[in-house]
Amino acid sequence: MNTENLIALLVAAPLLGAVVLLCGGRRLDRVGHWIGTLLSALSFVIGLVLFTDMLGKGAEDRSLHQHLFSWIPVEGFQADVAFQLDQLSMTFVLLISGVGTLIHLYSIGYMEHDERRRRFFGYLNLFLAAMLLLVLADNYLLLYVGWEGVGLASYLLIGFWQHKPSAATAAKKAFLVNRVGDMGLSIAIMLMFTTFGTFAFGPVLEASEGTSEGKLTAIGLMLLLAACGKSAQVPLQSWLGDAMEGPTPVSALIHAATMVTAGVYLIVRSGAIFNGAPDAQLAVTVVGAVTLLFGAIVGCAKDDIKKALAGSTMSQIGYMILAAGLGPIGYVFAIMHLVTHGFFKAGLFLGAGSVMHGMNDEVDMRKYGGLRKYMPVTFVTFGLGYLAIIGFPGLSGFFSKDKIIEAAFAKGGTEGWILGSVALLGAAITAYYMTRVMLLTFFGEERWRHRATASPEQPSAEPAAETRGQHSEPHPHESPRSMTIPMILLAVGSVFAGGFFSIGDRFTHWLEPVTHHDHGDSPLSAATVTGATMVVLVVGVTLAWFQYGRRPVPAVAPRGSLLTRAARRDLLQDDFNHVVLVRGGEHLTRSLVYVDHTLVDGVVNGTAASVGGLSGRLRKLQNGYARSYAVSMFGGAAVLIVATLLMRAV
Amino acid sequence: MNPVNYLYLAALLFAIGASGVLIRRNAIVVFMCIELMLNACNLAFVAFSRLHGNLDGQIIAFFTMVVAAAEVVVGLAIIVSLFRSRHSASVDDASLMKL
Amino acid sequence: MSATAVHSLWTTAADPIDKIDAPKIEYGQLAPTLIVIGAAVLGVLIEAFVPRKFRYYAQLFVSVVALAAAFAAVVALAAGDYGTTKARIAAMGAIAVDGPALFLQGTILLTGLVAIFTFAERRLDPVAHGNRVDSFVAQAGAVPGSAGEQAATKAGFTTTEVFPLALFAIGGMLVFPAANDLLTLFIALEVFSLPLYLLCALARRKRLMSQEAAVKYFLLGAFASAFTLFGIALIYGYAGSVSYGTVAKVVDGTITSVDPALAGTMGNDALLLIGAAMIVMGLLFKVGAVPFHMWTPDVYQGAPTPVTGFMAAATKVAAFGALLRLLYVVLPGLRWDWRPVMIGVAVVTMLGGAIVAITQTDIKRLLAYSSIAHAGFILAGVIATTEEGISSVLFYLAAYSFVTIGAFAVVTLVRDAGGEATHLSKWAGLGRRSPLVAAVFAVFLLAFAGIPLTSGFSGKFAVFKAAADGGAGALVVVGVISSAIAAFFYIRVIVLMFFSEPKADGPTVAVPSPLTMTAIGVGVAVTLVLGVAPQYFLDLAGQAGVFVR
Amino acid sequence: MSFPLLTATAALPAVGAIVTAAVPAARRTAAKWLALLFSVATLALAVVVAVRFDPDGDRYQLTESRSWIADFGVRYELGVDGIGVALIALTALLIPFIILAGWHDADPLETKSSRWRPTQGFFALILAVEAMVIISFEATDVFLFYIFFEAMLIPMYFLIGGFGDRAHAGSDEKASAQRSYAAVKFLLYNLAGGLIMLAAVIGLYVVAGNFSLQEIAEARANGSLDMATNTERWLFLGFFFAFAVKAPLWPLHTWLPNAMGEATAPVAVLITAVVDKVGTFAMLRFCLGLFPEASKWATPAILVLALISIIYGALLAVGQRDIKRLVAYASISHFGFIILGIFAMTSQGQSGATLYMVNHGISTAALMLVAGFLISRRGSRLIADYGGVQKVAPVLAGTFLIGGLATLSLPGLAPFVSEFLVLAGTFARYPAVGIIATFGIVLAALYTLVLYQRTMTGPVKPEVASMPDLKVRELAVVAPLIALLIVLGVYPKPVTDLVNPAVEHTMSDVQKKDPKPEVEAAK
Repeated sequence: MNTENLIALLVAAPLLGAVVLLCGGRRLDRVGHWIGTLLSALSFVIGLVLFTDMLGKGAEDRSLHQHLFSWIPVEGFQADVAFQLDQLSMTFVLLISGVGTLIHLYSIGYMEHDERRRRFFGYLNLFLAAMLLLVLADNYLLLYVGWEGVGLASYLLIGFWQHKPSAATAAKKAFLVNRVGDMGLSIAIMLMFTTFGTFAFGPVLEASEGTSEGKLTAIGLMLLLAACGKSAQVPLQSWLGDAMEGPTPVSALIHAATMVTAGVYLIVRSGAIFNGAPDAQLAVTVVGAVTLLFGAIVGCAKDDIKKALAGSTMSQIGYMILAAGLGPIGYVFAIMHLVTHGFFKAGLFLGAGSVMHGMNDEVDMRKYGGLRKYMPVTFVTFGLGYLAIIGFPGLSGFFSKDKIIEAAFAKGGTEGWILGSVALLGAAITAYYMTRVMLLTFFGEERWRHRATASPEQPSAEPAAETRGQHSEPHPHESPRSMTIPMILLAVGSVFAGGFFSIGDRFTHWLEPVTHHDHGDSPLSAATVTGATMVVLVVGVTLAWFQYGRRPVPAVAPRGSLLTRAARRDLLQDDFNHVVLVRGGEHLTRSLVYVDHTLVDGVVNGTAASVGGLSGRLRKLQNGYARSYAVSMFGGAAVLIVATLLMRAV
Repeated sequence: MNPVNYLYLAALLFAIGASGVLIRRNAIVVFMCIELMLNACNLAFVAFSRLHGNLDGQIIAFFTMVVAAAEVVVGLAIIVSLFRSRHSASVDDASLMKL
Repeated sequence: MSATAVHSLWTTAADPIDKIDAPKIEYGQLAPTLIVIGAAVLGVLIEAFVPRKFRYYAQLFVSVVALAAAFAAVVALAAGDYGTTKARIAAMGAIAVDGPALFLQGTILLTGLVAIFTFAERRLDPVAHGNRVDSFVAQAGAVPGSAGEQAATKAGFTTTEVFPLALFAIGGMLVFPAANDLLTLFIALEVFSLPLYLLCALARRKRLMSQEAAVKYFLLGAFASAFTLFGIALIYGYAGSVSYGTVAKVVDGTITSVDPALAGTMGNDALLLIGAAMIVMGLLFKVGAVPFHMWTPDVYQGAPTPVTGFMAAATKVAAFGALLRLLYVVLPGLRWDWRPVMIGVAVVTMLGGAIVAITQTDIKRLLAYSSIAHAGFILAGVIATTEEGISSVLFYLAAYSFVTIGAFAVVTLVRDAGGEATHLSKWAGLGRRSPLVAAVFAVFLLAFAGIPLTSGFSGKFAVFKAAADGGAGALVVVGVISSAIAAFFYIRVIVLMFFSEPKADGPTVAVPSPLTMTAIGVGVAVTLVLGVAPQYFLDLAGQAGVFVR
Repeated sequence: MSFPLLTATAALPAVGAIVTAAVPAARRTAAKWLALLFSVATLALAVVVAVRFDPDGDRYQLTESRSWIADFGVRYELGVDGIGVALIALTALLIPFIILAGWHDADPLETKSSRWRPTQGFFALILAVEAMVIISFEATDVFLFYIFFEAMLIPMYFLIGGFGDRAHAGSDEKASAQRSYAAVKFLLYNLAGGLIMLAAVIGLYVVAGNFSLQEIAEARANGSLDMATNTERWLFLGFFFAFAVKAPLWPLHTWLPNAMGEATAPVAVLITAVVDKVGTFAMLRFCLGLFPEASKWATPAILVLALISIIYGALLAVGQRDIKRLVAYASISHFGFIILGIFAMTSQGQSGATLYMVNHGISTAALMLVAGFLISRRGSRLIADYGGVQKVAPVLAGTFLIGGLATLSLPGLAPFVSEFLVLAGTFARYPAVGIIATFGIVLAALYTLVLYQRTMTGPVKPEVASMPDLKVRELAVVAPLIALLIVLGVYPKPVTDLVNPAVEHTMSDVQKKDPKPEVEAAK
């Protein structure tokens, strides 16, 4: 059989799951979660089959193509439903379906007490389908479908606990901010349509060689806008923090491992366009650099464990975007870091989830402490993930991040220096805040003792909490196997993936046919960079240890410096949005409603009223006196006569 | 004497009649004024007939008189019935219907 | 002028004449008019000789038969091509028998027939002292509310004179649009006006208002006809003749004057223009054009509703017929003088009628103002000064008269203790009480508003089309605007009937006899037929669109 | 002459209207079933029309032509092109759902006298509207079109004014007052537009001498009829004004929120999903077909107005407190898109616009009808009176969400296809306009999600605590619509194939060519 026909099944399987689970009704409640997990596993298996098949082929003819049907055929505008599976997509397929399956597994235990678990799995499957569609599409419009599809899924999942206003708001916010990004994507597609007359990857990327830089820059910037929205890059990052309102598995899968990396995919996929548009590339790198610092700083200040991790996610994706902005030097490393990050960040989130699970859904790290002996598995897996992300030598993060920093320097020129040093600084801060998380959670005194966990000003996060004894001292305990197994597997991944990829530049060769790769000439030797990384790493860790390891941690966060306070508020970005966009928007709409009523409507009503008034006045002439009628007749006659005579005169 | 003067006289009478209609309150008087206007017309007809030297005008004058008589019959009938039911022949009192 | 000429005039007139050649009258072609007038005279005799309890039936019989016969005669004449090829001037030049005349006479006769039905309606008013009564006063002479009146009512008197009166009026109306000299025009005017004055005074209820309406109508009517007469005098002075043909010739200069000797002194355009203006003014009064419209609302309101319907429909038809003939046959030479003036009148009439109607609170007054607005629309067609203009006006008149008479017939049905409940507030929620009546009235209102698929739309379209073709595009725009305004108050009534809650003391809808039902039925039928499939009647009007000269 | 299929399609609902109206007062249910029966039969006929229609055949097919009013140069000429077929299908499709959704909306309150038969009237009027809408999609004679374009107002007017929803149970007087205000406003706006159009129609006759769309178009093409530039512009404006009121286009839109707010949900759907489409359809067929030059002349101004409608409508939707008014303003925004697509004068734009008419019809129907079910349960139209509904009525909430997502044109649902086509088509010729219009999609997300959040999510309000979920009848109304939304979103090809050739014709009417992509242009 020819394997490309399998591609559609990759998407179909989870989609089927979603349909069945969402339309199935209550009778599926008992088995729903298994259906979901199995179907996602199925698509992972298919992925593996295709993968092995692909490995069997030569590097050049690995790209598969499947054309299903013509979607929107209009004069001069042809959009097809067709899939393209090359090494890049393949990487994503495996990551998405693999991690996705693990997290399905995890959720079975995690959502056990939620009566709407079936729907939850339906949403998860819907997400998988959309995400796979996104990475498998062979043209930008179909990609757009997946793009919005994952947006919808994330909307549904963030707001899964809709009865919580905060959750509903967060979901709405996420969707809206993403919509702004989507605007970018759709404009980009229109630009492609007007420039190339098509928006299928193949033709567009080929044609982009010989197209004016201006056009390419425009397209590139629009794509960047889209990427910012989806990947929570400055200035559209504000939604990611709130997205943590969603159940933790969601945060792990969507807001750490897969969806948020779609932006990176988009940029790498559109490499040819960016290669032709240096300015756009520069913009990308800048965004990446800024975000990686931004995220890191925010991550340092948060006491909410998930929010801290969210900050870190932001910053790590910043690395990827930065790398992607570097062009052929960086593409491969961007993806590589993406994959490794997928492993360890997912692992970290699951770990955090497991902690919350054991702590009555407490999220404030200041109320944790010394948990390592209560939940050993979690501790170990989380620890490994921690080491991986800070780039401990030998673990995944070490390889991937290191490469990116190198590449940043390799960009050359002052830009190279600036970017490189920013990346380094980022590494230091990463080490700092992750150590902080680690210490606050697993080491130090057990701050959760003798204290009602859910403090009134912080309402407990999840409804399940109501079933488990609230306001009583928590009894930290290890999570069930269904939860721990995925964590372990992910931990394994986060330990070895990096090494596996890097040895003999496997990953580079694997991706090269798609992304092309060249080694820029770095002003610094690889060794120097690595050394520098190590140094900053140590600095970061020790700093953290001095602050949180040695001294006891206050239960309520100290006021802190101006920066700290700003960082706690996401560097005031939200406040800005609130004041400028929300308030401003409200005023605008209110005034418009007023205008519509008084002005637009008023003009018409006014005319009507004035006619009525005129009528009322003319009516007075009809005063009932025969003589005044006679007067009007007489006058009329006079006018008639005079007018007739005048007509003759003139 | 220039026959055109008869026309001026006719016009004058017509104007007097018309202004009477506009000014006087008593329905009977108003009606008489209208009769005056009709007679002004008659005068005009006769004068013209004389000027043209054909008899049409004079014949019309007779018709006019008949019509006037008929109007008197109808008019008086109406006015009298109005007077009997209101005990007033003032056209201004008859203003139930207005606006 | 020289004294000798005058002397000779007298002498020739004084000479003994041995034989008089009798005037030549084409009785056949004048049949419609003669039948109606004859029937009217017969009606008078019936009043004189037939015992009271039979009069009503006798009168009804006579009038219906007469009108039907007259209509048959008209049809026969039309079938005999008198409307087209054999069109001629009859009765020694006094009356024209041609397309427009026949078409309008036919319309008037049918309207009159329907009107007679509403006159004869005797089921609406509550039975008084054991005998059914129509909507006319028991004894016109009796003082309202006096013992005499009660006695008359008890005795079961009814004013059956209304039938001959109506017949006389119809007779006059038949002549009016056919009149071919100014004298006939004037006589016809009076012949149909005087009976109408009387009919206005004969309402059974609200007699004071009825009498007041009569007085106003009479005085103002007489006033107007005085103007007309003086205008005629001036025209006569200008042209030396009152015959349409001759005057027309003089106007467009084919002959200077009947008496060449006088051309110098008399061929004075001032006479012509003033005279024309005054005659036109008299006609505009009859059609109720602004600023000669002010009698309309009061008279429409005060008169007995069947009479109002009759007036509103038939008078307009007759008067516009006369106006058309005057402008198209006598004064085409003056077109460039009167056209702008008439455009002005049309504009103020359309707008004035529509605007003032908005704030009316009495259904009859409302319809009065709407009739004024419609007069404006018809004038737009008159102004077209094309053959198409004539036929469009004819069509519009036919369409309009049936809608009007039907609408007023419906008004007679909605009654409360004080007789007809004409105040709009009383009509609230009528659609809930009796959907059928309300629906029928809604149809008439929509026709007035000119909504497609009703005769109102066809007529309006025809007229506006003619006006636009005749180069009066501006008039079309004004017409459209005033239609929009007018739509507002028609809609208001519909809202009132259907969407507002019925009042507790609301009026009841009397169940009429077949007579009124026929009237309303005919109205609805014509409205819809002329709205959906007007082609046949448009053809009719089109063929009838030529005046004989 | 072959069987007059188009006449039959239009006549069937008309007959249905008469029959339904004639049902005696007591037999209310019978009337309902009759109405449903007739509407379904009409749908069947419409399907036949769609099948008999050959997209690649002549421009106008299934044509009929009889003389009607020779004096006015009016003929009874019917004929459909792809656009007409699509819209007839839409109409015929929606009416059964509208009837089904309004099943109980017109059950008389006890206070009414026995002779008052609202139920029969309600359904008869709906069928009457259907008949008139269908024939105005079929008419190829301007006058014939105009007649039904106008006559349509009357039944609509009674539907709006006569059958407001039972939302505010308390102040019935006030309610009926607002209702009749809305009805009158609707009628006067559209009547005014229609009358101005009447002037233009007459003008057209004076210029062209007949009303046949094809004859006039031919005459213009072969130069035997040349309008003076100004004449053409005035006539165009006369026509466009009427259509812009109906569509409705800013600033002539204010009647729509009142009408949709006061009318029952099914009637509101009838207004925005069916009747208003006649306006946009007529722009495409008559404005472009009869006055190509003037259309091109007016394009800039119209594009600006369309843009304003898009943004303005969306912003006002955000500001609404009343669910139905919100949907109304959303529709205004969407009509902006449609008009944008029509006057972008690219084949993508116009195909998109046509597709948009269909999709918007379905999506609004879905959203509005569910909203109607919601309102009928709680008896209030105010968003503030709801909250947490998804907890008690998940299915209702779900369908509502899908309707909303369709409204914000989520990819995968039908509206996305049309909206993107419109945007791309506009962008191809007027990039700036295209970009500004794109902001509309963000705002759409805003008002939809805000509506959903305020009504469906959050803690359960006590008033909605006992709210039942969708009944079978209601589900039967919503489910097919949603299915259709998905199908047309994934596989719109059947419709596009139907529409494309027709759009090519309109493009040739205005003698416009699609702008070539730069890369090709370069070569």
